[in-house]
Amino acid sequence: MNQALEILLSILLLTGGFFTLAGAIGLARLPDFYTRLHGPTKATTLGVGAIMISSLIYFSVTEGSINMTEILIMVFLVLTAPVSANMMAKAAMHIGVRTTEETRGQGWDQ
Amino acid sequence: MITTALYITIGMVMLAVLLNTYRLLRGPDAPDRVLALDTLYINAIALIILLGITLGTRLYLEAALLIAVMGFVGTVAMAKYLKRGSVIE
Amino acid sequence: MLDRLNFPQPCLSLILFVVWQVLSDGVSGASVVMGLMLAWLIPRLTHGFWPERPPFRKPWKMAGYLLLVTRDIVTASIAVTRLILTPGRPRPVFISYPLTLQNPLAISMLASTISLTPGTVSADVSDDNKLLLIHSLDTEDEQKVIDTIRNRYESRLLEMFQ
Amino acid sequence: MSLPLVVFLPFIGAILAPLFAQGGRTAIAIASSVPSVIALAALYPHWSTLAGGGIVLNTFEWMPAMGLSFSFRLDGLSLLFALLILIIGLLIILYARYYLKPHENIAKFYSMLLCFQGAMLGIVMSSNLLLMLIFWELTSLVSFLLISFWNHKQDARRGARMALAVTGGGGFALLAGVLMLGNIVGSFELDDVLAAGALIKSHELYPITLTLILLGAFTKSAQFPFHFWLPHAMQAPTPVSAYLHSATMVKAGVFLLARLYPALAGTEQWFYMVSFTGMATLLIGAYVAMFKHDLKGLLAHSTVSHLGLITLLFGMGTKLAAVAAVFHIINHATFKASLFMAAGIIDHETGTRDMRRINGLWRFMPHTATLAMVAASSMAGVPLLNGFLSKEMFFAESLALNLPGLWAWLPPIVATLAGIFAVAYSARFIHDVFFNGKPVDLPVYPPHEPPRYMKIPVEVLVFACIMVGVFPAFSVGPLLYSAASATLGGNVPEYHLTIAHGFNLPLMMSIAAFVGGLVMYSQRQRFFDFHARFREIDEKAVFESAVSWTVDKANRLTAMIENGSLQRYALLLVLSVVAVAVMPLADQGIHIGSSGIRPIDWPTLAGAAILIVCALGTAAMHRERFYALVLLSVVGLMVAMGFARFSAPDLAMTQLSVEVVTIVLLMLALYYMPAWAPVESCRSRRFRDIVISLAAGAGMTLVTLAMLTEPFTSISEFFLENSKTGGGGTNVVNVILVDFRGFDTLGEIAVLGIAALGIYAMLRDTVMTPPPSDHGRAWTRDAYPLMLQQIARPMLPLALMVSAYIFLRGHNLPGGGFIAGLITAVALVLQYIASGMVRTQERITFRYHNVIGLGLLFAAGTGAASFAFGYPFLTSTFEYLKWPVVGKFEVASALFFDLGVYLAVIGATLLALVSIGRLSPHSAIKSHKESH
Amino acid sequence: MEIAFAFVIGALTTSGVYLLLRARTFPVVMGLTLLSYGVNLFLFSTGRLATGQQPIIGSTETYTDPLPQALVLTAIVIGFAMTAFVVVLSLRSLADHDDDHVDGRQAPPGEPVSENRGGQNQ
Amino acid sequence: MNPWLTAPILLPLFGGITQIFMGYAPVNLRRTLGLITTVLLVCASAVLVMMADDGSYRAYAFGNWQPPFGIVLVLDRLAALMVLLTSVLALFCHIYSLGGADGENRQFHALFLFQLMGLNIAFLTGDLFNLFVAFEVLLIASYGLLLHGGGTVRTVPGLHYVVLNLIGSSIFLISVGMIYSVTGTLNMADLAVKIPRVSAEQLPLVKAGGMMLLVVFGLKAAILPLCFWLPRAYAAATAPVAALFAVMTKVGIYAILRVYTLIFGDTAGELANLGMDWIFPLALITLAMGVIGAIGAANLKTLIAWQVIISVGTLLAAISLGTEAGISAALFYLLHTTWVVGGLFLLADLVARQRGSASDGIVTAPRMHNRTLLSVLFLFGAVAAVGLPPLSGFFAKLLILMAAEPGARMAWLWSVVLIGGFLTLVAYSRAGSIVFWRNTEGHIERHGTLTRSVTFSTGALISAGVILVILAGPISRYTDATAAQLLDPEQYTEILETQMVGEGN
Ligand code: NA
Ligand code: NA
Repeated sequence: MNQALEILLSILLLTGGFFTLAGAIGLARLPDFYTRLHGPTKATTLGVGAIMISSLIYFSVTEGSINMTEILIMVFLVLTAPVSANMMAKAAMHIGVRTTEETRGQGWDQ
Repeated sequence: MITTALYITIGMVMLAVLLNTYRLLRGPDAPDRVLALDTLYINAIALIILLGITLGTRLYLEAALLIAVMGFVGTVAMAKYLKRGSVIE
Repeated sequence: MLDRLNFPQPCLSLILFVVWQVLSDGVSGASVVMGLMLAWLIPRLTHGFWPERPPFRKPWKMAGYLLLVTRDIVTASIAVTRLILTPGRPRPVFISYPLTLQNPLAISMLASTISLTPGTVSADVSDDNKLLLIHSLDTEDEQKVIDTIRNRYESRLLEMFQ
Repeated sequence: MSLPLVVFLPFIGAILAPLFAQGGRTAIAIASSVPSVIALAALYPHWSTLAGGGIVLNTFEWMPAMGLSFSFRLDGLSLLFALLILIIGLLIILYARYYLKPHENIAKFYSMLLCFQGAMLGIVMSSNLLLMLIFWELTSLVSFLLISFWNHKQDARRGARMALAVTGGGGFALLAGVLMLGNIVGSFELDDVLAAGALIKSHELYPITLTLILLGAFTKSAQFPFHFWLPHAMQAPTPVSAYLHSATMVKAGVFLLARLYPALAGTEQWFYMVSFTGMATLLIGAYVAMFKHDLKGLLAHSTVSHLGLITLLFGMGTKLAAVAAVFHIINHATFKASLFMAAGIIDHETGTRDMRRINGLWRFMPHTATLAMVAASSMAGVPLLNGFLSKEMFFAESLALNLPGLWAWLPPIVATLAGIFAVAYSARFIHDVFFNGKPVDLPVYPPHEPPRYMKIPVEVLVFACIMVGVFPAFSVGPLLYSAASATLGGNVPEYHLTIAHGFNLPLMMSIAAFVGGLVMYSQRQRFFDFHARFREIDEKAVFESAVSWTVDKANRLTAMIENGSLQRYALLLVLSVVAVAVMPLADQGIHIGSSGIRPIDWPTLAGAAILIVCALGTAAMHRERFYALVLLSVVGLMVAMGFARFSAPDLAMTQLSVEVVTIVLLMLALYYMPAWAPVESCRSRRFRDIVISLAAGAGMTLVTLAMLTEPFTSISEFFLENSKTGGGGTNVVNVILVDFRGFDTLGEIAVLGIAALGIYAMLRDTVMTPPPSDHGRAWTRDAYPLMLQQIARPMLPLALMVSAYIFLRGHNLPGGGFIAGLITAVALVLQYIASGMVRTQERITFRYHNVIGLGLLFAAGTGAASFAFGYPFLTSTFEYLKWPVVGKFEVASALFFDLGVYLAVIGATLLALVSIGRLSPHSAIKSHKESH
Repeated sequence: MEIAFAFVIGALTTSGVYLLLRARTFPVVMGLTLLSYGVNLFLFSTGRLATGQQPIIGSTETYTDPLPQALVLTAIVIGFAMTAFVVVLSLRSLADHDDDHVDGRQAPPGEPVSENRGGQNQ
Repeated sequence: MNPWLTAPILLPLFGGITQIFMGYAPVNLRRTLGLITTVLLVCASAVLVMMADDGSYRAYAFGNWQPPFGIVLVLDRLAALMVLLTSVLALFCHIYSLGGADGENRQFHALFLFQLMGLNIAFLTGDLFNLFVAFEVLLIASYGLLLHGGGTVRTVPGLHYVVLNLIGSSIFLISVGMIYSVTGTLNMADLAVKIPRVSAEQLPLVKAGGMMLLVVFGLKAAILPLCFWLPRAYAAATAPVAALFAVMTKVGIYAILRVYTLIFGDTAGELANLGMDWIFPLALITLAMGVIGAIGAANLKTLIAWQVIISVGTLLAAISLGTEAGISAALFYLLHTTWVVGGLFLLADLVARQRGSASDGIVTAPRMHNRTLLSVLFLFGAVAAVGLPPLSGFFAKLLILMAAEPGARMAWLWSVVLIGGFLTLVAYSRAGSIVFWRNTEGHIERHGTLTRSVTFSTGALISAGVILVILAGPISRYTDATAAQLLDPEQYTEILETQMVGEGN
């Protein structure tokens, strides 16, 4: 494996780790459920995506053949993450989870 | 270098897992816990892929694929339970 | 021609065939044969669950749309990350977005797009499919969000689906 | 050959006799007599042998390992008893023909009577102690049925149960005694036992053996303190009383004393136990008989007394006493059986047995009265009747007993006293019934003589009393000699059977008894008054209350221990495990090899920590059920990660899929359950449970640690080496599952399928009421959210694709039928969640039952296919095919097996989930496809 | 490594056993699940702990013991079937007795059965 | 390799699969096919017994894999006996069920056959883990059967039964794990070879594992204090199921007999006769508990359910004597008690059907229909169960008593068995006289009819009490030989050299 590839992989990996961590920090830190919902749907998706791409490249290089299970995983994640978020939001609105004071507007009656 | 990056990444993801677990335990509401669990599933995907890279084998990738499918259904079922009671009706 | 061979959803079959090649260890004779078989068999099996073909008018525009969304996912993630990591509280807002789209699949795609892109999550679709409830993480001006969505995503989807 | 015939004839008769029931009472009576007649005829030829002092033995093997044989023996003693049983049996059959009322089931009666006869013959003619024991218990059993012949009467049922309990219970003691005897002697054959008297008596187990055997004998022969059952057995029809409770069954006990006399008698223990029991029984029976107003009660107690007399005689241990005992057995049987029959006639004709109402019957039935008076005189010991002769011998023996000091007076005094009572109650029987004024308020009035033939049995027996009384040597001499000889093992002492022995001390005692008895009877009112001061114990009530006390206590004890609490049962189970596991570990110490412990990386440690926290959290938070469920999901996820971390990709995948399906399942159930449970158990109980679970957990920790730190080799090298070459796959785990241990997998999918079938059946008719709202909030309106519906549709083909992929690669890479099946099932479950039961079920055109069946059929069929090639079940084969264009690919039979697994998993998982889902009121699909 | 693993199994057993001793069906089911997780991990570890030695021929140089993995797989499947059954059985018991007590009894009268959906009752 | 060995497993397997498909087939077709399967099973079992009677061990290696690597079935006298015992019992239970008990659940026949498959696997398998699988198969089928027939009385006892057995399964797995972690093998013959060689450091692990295994088997066998789930569960089951369950506890007994003569037998070195010292006193206490329960029973089914526990105590007491005579006696008793108690369960149901609302309660009620026939059957059954002559119970008990060597054990055994027998006699005579004889005025409003199939099957099982006596000679010869074979486990290990078919696959 050449140097450039290693650097690329390392950057991808670290980026992935960073975004994953950021999503988790968001989940831990943000003030209410609805704001917390944003963290995982985006940051985590991207984070896992970056890690996935590095895996794809890594194995394509080391094993010399292209197997793109990672892409399929990514497709699944992208397809499902919004639906999960939607379902969880609906559940939260049904239960009447409180929003932060700053929130304008309100969820719908379920 | 890549090994170091790998370890740092694993560390970061694991930290994320710990934070998510914190949210899961902390709540306060049921949807928060479901959200944390859903995120844990995704983190688990990342961890498995990182494990695969560390071990130099692709054998674990399908486990990650499976988490992607299964975790989604689990989350949806939980959310539906919370808002609708009956998951299958 | 494809219908006569009983491919109820040619697009799906194509996707499945490609996916099989993705999954298999490289393209080989065996994987092509197997891929064809599955691409034929699975849509037949699942036809009852997904009877209608997606009403695409201009499917080729899909590629561009996907690229756009991918780019937006990246920027969205960076934006959200910045918000998460900087101190100070966000200014969240619930927005009711009036839908122009009518096709459920299209609505669903739009809602997904919204969830994956900057600072917004689709929280609900109204019972009559006319309104989309969006939760925005940090916005001062709701209208700006609505406009962005309308121009950037919904218009393209309208083009594709109508 | 003829001896078993004699024993089994009555049994055959018992089966055949009822067939004659159509022919009327006489026909069946005649049919029932046939066995006795044949048996008597069969015995006759042996007389010459016996008279010459010989014995007849017929032996057949049965269970030699057990020492049990069909061996029968005819000697003087058994002949004597056999004759009593058969002759009196014949008389009883004749008598019962007239005694039982027309509407009563005489066939059943005769049948049981014959059974009894056979069993009794079995006792006396067995030459194997175990065989004898079988017949012994059989008599208890049949007597139970005979006593309760009138089972609509409560007293009859109770009397029967009491008799069974006492005699049957004694039988168990006897069983133990006989087994010990067999143990000492090394054989159960009577010959061996009788020959081993010296060995037995000197054996250390002799005391306990003797006690157990005597317990059997005493209970059967109604000896004090077990005598109480006999009077209550008088609830039986009179033929039964006459036969069982005077002539035969109660004699079985004394027969046993006679039979085992050479083996057991002659020790101090024998003397004291037997003679004192006999003495007590003699007195108590005689005393109580005096005060019974019930005709049969009087006779019953008198029987008890006479049995005591016989026992006492055997207990004395002298040879002459034994001769007297045997003699009295004959005499008592004749006079008592006739008295019972007479009492039965009186009961039959007057409708009552109460002597206070029955008076002056002489006027109404002089013939019967005469017979009864002769028999009663014999019972009293009037000279010229048989009872006198044996009683004289008894008195003589009581004088001959050499007890130290003043004790020497005891036997003669007791004997005389008993004689006085005997005369008194006999006098009462005669005077109070046949004279003493006029009858009082008889249910049947006026009484008549019974039918002619009903008196014949009585006449025959009374005739025997007189014959023996007047011509003892002529009538009974040879029989008595031969019986006594058999009892004593050949050494018969000198004795003289004459009417009188001159004026001697025994005669004086007789005269004293006679005078005393008459005086006592004339002063009876005083004695009655005296006796009335004591509260009479109703043994039946005592027995009943003892039984109900036992039942009640047993009930309470059971309810206390087996209290229907799962928590307790589970606790017992856990404690048992902890106890048995801890013991060896504590005993020998747990060995933790330090070599095996490796350092841990911190991500793994963090994962372990999360797992531990969430596991403990599930327990701590279990009352908040949804929360606990989420925690449980994390545990499941972490376990899966652990499997991946430690080189088990297949396990990780399986665990993940199963975990999600399980959680969905639990959520389906949780819908109907309270989401939040109150505190159930008190603090101390929770503390106790925590301690116990910590103990269990600590135990597991230690065991795991001990195990992980020990070196290890296993049979798995074989699997690793042969997986590719022998099983055709590189995923060794999968090859083990579908090939090396395919049979396990077959069982496993069978379990899955059966579970689903059971679930389906269990819920088919179940109606659940789900909570109508979510704690006041209405449930959300949309059951099938748009986005979910839309995304679920493309998910299905994609997931099918993935499952096909996972399935096909399973043999070589992680995956396989089970995981693929779960993916497919989960994809379909997603359809149910997203689009609902109705829509989804409409689109599924097959029954899940059939999918399960098909899966099992595939797996089992693949296994069975190897039969066709001459290989054992589940032998696998694989072939690498090379086709043009397609290239080289592998076809393995294991794949078909795995396909079976795949199908079974889909069918089972969906059937289970859908069965629960169908409970929901929203799914109007309840009877879809099953309106059959 | 081994110590942590042992403690994990211990914790699973502890929680499982504690829940098994509860009076309601739902925690009992969860207890059974936890216990079976613990048992599966234990059975799995009888082949000892190995990293990256998955028993796929050709994927590494040395392989961990595949047999316990196959056994655990069987155990997981059987455990799944049993759990499903017991869940349904507890539902059935609930339907029959209108109570989710393991002994099927009704709640003693006068004791309010407080219900609260998970999450918002802290 | 002899394919006959698989017959007791494959027959019910394929029969059961057929039944799964036929959920909606005409009931007569389902019944006929089900019955054919059971009849064939009896025939196959008879063949196996005849084969096994030559005293050799036959092994059948699934998949043609050499033991200890693959799973083997092993046929010896004991296994054949158990299979025959089960299939005969099952045949009559099955015939009984045709009287209508199979009606409430379309899958009755499937569950029934799978239960038989599980039982037969358990008896034939030579592999410890496969024994676990067999247990699970028979348990899951038994759960289904137990809850079969609806009604609310079964759910709670069923739940207890299921939960306890699930815990038991977990313990089983832990024990298997502990044993495997030291020996590295699962094949019983191989274990018998390897257990004596376990090093001192690892001994406690195996010992603890072996003891835990004993707890599991004890739970299945229902030894005190693990027996309390049984009475209610059995009393609640429908008649043919309860009757079939008469053999369920015997699986536990079988497992104890197999594992603790073969793996932890005399030849197991340090671990020889593991836990057997415990079994004897526990067995006697179990027996006593059974007697107490029987005395206090409020209805016939409960009475008979406690009789099951009495049987277990008696059996284990005899087995734990550890002698050839003891084991042989236990096996004779096993045949007797399984069939007779099965018949009594059926009878209790017949009685219950004839007594309207009084059902099988030991209470007064108006006179039942068909009283004579039923009371005669009860008499026979009770006499056999109590152990009175001339029926089989007496001989069985006699053999057990005779098996004890003089000493303290003998004193205990004899006292408990005999006093227990006496009290059981009291219990049965009380129950019988109340149920059959103590009648109140009035008549039964609703009562069933005795069809030929139910009467025949009940009578047939109870008549085992007579048949066993008639055949006592040959049977005890067989059980003697079985006991001798069991106590000489060295031969068993020769199955490790099973000849494979051809060159392998
Ligand atoms: Na009078
Ligand atoms: Na609920």
